[in-house]
Amino acid sequence: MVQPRNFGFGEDEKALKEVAHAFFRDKFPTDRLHRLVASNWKQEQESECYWDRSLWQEIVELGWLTIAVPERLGGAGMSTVAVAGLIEEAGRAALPSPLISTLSACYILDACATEGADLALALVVDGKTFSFASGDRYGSWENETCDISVSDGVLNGTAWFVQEARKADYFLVKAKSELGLGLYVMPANTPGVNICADKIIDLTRDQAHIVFDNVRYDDVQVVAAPGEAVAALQSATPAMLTILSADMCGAAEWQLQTTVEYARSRVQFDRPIGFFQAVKHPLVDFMTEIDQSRALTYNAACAIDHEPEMAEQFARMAKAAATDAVGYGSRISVQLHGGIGFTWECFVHLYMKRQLHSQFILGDAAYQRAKLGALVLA
Amino acid sequence: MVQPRNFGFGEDEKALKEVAHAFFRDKFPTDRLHRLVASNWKQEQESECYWDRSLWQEIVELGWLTIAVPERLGGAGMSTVAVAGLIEEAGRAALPSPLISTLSACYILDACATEGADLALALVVDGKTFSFASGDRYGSWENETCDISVSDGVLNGTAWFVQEARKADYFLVKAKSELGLGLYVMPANTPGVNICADKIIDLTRDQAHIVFDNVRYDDVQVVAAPGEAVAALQSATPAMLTILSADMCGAAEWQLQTTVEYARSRVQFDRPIGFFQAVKHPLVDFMTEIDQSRALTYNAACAIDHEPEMAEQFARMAKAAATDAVGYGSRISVQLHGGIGFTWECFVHLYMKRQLHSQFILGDAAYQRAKLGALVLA
Amino acid sequence: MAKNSAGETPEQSEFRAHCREWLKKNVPAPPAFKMPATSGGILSLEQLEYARSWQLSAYNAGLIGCDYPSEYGGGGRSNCQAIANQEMRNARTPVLAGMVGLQIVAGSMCIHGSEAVKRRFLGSIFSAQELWCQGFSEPCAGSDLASLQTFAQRKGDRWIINGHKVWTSMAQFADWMLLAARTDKHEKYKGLTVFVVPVKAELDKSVTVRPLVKITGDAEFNEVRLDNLEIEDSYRVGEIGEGWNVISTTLAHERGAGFYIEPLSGGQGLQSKSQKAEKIYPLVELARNSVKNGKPVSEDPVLMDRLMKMLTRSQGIRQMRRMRSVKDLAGNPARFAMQDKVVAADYLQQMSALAMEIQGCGSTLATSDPNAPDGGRWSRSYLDSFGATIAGGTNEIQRNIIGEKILGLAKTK
Amino acid sequence: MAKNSAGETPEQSEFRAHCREWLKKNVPAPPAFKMPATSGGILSLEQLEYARSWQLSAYNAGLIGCDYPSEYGGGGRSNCQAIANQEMRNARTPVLAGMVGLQIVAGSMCIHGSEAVKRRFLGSIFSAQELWCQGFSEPCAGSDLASLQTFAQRKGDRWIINGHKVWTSMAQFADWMLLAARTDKHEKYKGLTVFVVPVKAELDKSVTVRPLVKITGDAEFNEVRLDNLEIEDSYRVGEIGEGWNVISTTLAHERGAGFYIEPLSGGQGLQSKSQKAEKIYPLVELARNSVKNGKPVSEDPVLMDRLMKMLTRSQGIRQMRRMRSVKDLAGNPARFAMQDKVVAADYLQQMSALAMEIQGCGSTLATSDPNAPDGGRWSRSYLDSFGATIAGGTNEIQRNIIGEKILGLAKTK
Repeated sequence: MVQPRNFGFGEDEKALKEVAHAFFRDKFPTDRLHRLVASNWKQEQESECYWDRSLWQEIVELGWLTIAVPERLGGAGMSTVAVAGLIEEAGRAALPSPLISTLSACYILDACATEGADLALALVVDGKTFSFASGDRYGSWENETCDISVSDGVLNGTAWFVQEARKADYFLVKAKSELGLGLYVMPANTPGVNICADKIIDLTRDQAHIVFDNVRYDDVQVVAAPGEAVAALQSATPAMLTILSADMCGAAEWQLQTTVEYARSRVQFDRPIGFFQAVKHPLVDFMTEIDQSRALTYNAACAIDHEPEMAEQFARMAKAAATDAVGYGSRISVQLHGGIGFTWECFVHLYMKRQLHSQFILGDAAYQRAKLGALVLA
Repeated sequence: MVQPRNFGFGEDEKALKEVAHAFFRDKFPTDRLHRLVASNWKQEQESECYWDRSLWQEIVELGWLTIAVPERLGGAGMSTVAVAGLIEEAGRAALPSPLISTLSACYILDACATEGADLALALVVDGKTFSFASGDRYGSWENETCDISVSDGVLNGTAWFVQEARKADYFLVKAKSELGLGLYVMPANTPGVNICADKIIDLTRDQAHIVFDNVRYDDVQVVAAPGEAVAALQSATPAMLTILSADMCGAAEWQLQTTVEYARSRVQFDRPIGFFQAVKHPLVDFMTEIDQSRALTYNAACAIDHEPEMAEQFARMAKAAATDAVGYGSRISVQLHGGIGFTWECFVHLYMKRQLHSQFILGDAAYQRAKLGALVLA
Repeated sequence: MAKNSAGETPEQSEFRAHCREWLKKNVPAPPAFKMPATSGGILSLEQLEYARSWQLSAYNAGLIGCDYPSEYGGGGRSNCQAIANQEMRNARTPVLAGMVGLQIVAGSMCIHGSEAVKRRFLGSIFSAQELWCQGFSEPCAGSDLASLQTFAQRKGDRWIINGHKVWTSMAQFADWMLLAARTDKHEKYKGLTVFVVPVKAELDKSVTVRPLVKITGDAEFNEVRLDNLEIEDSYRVGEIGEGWNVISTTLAHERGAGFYIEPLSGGQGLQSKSQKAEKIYPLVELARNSVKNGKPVSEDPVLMDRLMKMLTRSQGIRQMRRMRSVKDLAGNPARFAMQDKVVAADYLQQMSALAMEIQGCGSTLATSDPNAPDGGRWSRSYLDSFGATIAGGTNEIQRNIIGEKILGLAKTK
Repeated sequence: MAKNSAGETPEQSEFRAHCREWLKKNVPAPPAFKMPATSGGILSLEQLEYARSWQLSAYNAGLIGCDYPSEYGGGGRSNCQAIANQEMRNARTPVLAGMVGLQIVAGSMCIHGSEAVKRRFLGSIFSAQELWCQGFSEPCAGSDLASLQTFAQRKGDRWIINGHKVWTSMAQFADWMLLAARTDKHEKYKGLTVFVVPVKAELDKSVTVRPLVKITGDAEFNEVRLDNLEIEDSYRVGEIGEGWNVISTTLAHERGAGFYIEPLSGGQGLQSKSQKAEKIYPLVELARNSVKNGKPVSEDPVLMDRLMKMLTRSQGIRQMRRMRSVKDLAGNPARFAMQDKVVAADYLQQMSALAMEIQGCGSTLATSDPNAPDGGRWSRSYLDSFGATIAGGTNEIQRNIIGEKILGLAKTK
């Protein structure tokens, strides 16, 4: 086997995951999340962007923002398996933060291998946050679709479904020209960059569409020249899928454990409801789906590190499995909580909404399977 | 509403269904079926063709073979809803017989509206049995695919997946020529017609591929001239789908009731196993699927009688729903019987195997839905 | 009785003609303000008044309470409410303000109530002159409703009631509540009794109503606290200790499986001219109009396969409802009636989930986002669908009941 | 202990090298006659002898029973069986004749047996000199195994046993049976005791073996009747009344969740060079080679979507097995071990069902039909899959156990 049998999950990876686990458990328990994002239940808050900046500062100081930045640029340069472990813990906490969006940008920038990209990665080492701005009006995840065009050194158009847009210091913008797709680094406060917040269901994220209105850029902001972007994106796609899957697996484990705890303590008909197979068996099934998704996620991460020719296949499997698992698990986490699960005050809806969002970002399960099928049959 | 609210299920239909119900209950209980088809368990029997000819003679004498033959030709000319009711009862008994194959042929012949077709229908009135010979090597249900060709008054080629082939006195053969597809009536004992029995899993049916080796025919055997067959087949397709669905619904109700009975009587952990939700809930779900499939089947039958423009849509829905229902129901009927359900001596496998066969004949659920989608979006 | 070709008695045919005629002239135009799709969604007084005046007008025309005895304000007809419902649906009439009273209270009150109670309350339920809420569920009594703890203490000819009810829709507008309370702490099922208790008259005195926020962020439900609420014994419904019977009758009506057929809101607020089961057709439209990953959804065979599965299910539910009334085909009609809620609730949830997949990333957007495809209704309806699979008895409990009552399986408890 | 880059101890690395070396030279060619994929499928004596002589040869080379103490005939190694299994799988070694003994008997015998029993039996289990069957299930004791009625009556230093066992694979060839019997009629779980009883020596005397025909028409199982079978008390395994403990240990090993890792058959009889979980790859081939309704299945997006779902599941199971051995990631390894059987059985069933759909009408054909696509193996494997979802504890019971043992939910009973 090309991959190490233990997924390359060695002492460093273990230590990082354990520290992250304790950090989120102690500093960001779910009641704190609920107070942060759900204490006000008016519809208007759907366009709010709540996050805990002091907690974020601690995360930056722990160096977690730079773990995917190569050592030669001052980053920690850790394995993708390590990144997956960290993000799994952040997902368990349903952390509102630009961590995933910045790490995803790091993988793209690293794949660009240009001077501009290295400068951008240095910004990450300085604690700056990123988000990838690429979606079209319909939320396509095809590399080829793009509603932003570039000509004469000016960007025009709109990027849709941009994640954590109001938490990002910089955008990594995909734009098309006659020569093909290119990638551009753009400070969020550049004149002509208009961030239009979306009102979204997930309370733990923010999302926006970004209108670029005659935005000028310098050469140094070009991190992938026209025609060079697709290769970089293809190379970074497995990592983007894998870290999102890791987030979903972590959040899913929270959903499982929280619902199990309820099934152990809630008494109806003189018995803890976990007695009933209509409660017990779905929980077991959810557990088996989580475990497969996790195993596939670490397998994908390990392939990125050790078996890159299989990385896309494995990463698509991980995202497909995680998407199905959390679709099922979110449903039962609310359903098995019964009436209380249908209320705003119960925590389970926060995770259901985050998972719903994650299901669609980077493409849903059927999309991953269609891509996988093309790879397998190729 | 174009359709009568009661599906056109009036006194005649009710009387026929009740008589059929009592007939099969009294004359062909399941232990008799098991003795007939499964008393010998050697693999060789998979090519046997067991049926009860004296019971069949009684059925012919009751006139059930002719219920779909128009009155002007001496048939009973009953509604499709009546036919569905009869076949539902035959399906409940898992009756090995050429009833479905002959009734299906009647609908095709009636749609041909030619002199030859009328003569063929008169044969049915005389008690002769039919089967439609049309499948290609891959079991396609597309009207256009065909492995038999006709030229110079001679048929050559093979019809695959022909149902109840060894119980049929006549075949209704689909063949292609330069002018398009035609239909031909062929006595089973015609020289050059070679019936090659398939070894099949379903013990309650027989199936064959039929090799036509320079088979000559008279003009009167041409029931649809070249180029005329597709229209007739399209017109008869809803009825063929509907009566097969009725058979599946009847057999499904047997599966449900038999498994319910077992769940009421089998005791484990000091309780009838129906106590356990892992037994109870699947049975309830199977029941709801049967009821939807039945309702869709009668709706399709009624549409054939009263709302022909909707008949194909409704019939495809019925077959799709019935296929999914019996796939699920067969699985749980064996599973919930536990160890005994996995044995040859238990009756449930006879029905599971019949249902598996029915699932594929005339196209499975996904096939029906693809056809339905094309109709709905057209 | 002689029946026409549609299987209707002369009385029914005549009544249908009357409904059609009257509706043609009397259905009001939709109001300028937004109306909810169900009475539970009524939040403002102007919505309430619109729905209330429609119900009064329909009641006066004989379309509400048709099958109830005339001495209690009903129409005194037989098997006519279903006809009025069909015609009201076709005419897309407005929401009825008093659905809780009509659907939940009237049937069991008519079956179990005293003569005095029936004469006092039924008419005003039909006319919407008085509005109702239901006081059954409690924080610790959900699926296991009979474990409820709200206590009614006998004191001569009066009862003193203390307790805490949840999931009480319409409580903020209700004049009365049908309350299930414990009157004996030692008997679980035989220790329950049902009462009629005042809400509006006691508000902020012995009754407190507080909104309960749903998963969607809407406050369609309430919690109600009763503190030393005193009522006369004549407000009792059914015998002391016979409450479980009354509750069961009520729940059967709530699930559409009771003796009386309740009037239906006509769906004026709905986007399509249809029952819930037909909501799929907008989904076909949605598929036609949606683009996903660069191609039209109607050309995506995987999504189309699932859409056709939903279309088949939708038609299956509709035809099952039709078959339910055809005795010779239906066999045991209770089998059809009892499964309806489970099947419809699951369907609503799965259909909404499919719609979200059709929309892809657009499903991340809330109803308040102007770019949300189809106004964000499908994600909202997915979240809301847990109301259907949980409220009025979870689907899990419903499956128990069906397995036990219809299939005769051993009780799970 | 120092580990190399693959996470292996020096002992393990050396052992792996030994296995690889030995297997390179000693794996026999497949025989002229057909061999079954599992030992349960052995029906003829020539099949049995082939499988038996392979097991003896592998045992002599140290590849069987590696982790058992050497004083009982084991290899006395530590964590080496898994390595031998990997190497045997890669080398596509033949089926092992004594799988029942290896998988079901050896582990619990080693844990619960007396010194005499271990010395007498374990070595001949490893070498296949004696073959075993398992006598637990009875007609009325399936899921509820502890309700078994086979009775062992104490008579001085001997026991007289009467009863009826079912699902006994290999009984027709077995020398011995591991028998669970009741020794106390008043205590359900505490009234059980486990024994070793002779089969071959008592055949047609106090033991009768009759084939039990499966749903597929094959007779891979037997029923065994015991009529006044007498054995000495020294054949007892574990204490009197402690049988449930022994049974639980045995079942854990049967489900692959026991203390000892059992040797694996190498899959010489399988069509692909792979474990069960990888059987999917032939399905991809099947899809490539199948035509359905006039078009290649590989161009049917609906079937391809489901095939990719299965491929993902197959890989998921495989990776879960890998993760199970990575302690720092796995958390509680029992969580992985216990779910393996349920997940693999469901997968096998769903995969076979999908293969049938890919074949369409071809799935109606039996294995004996020369035109059956892929030799009819998928329909057969679908029918056979109920063995996996039912035998050794139904999936329903397995889910109970997992929910209770791993998630800590209340016992369903």
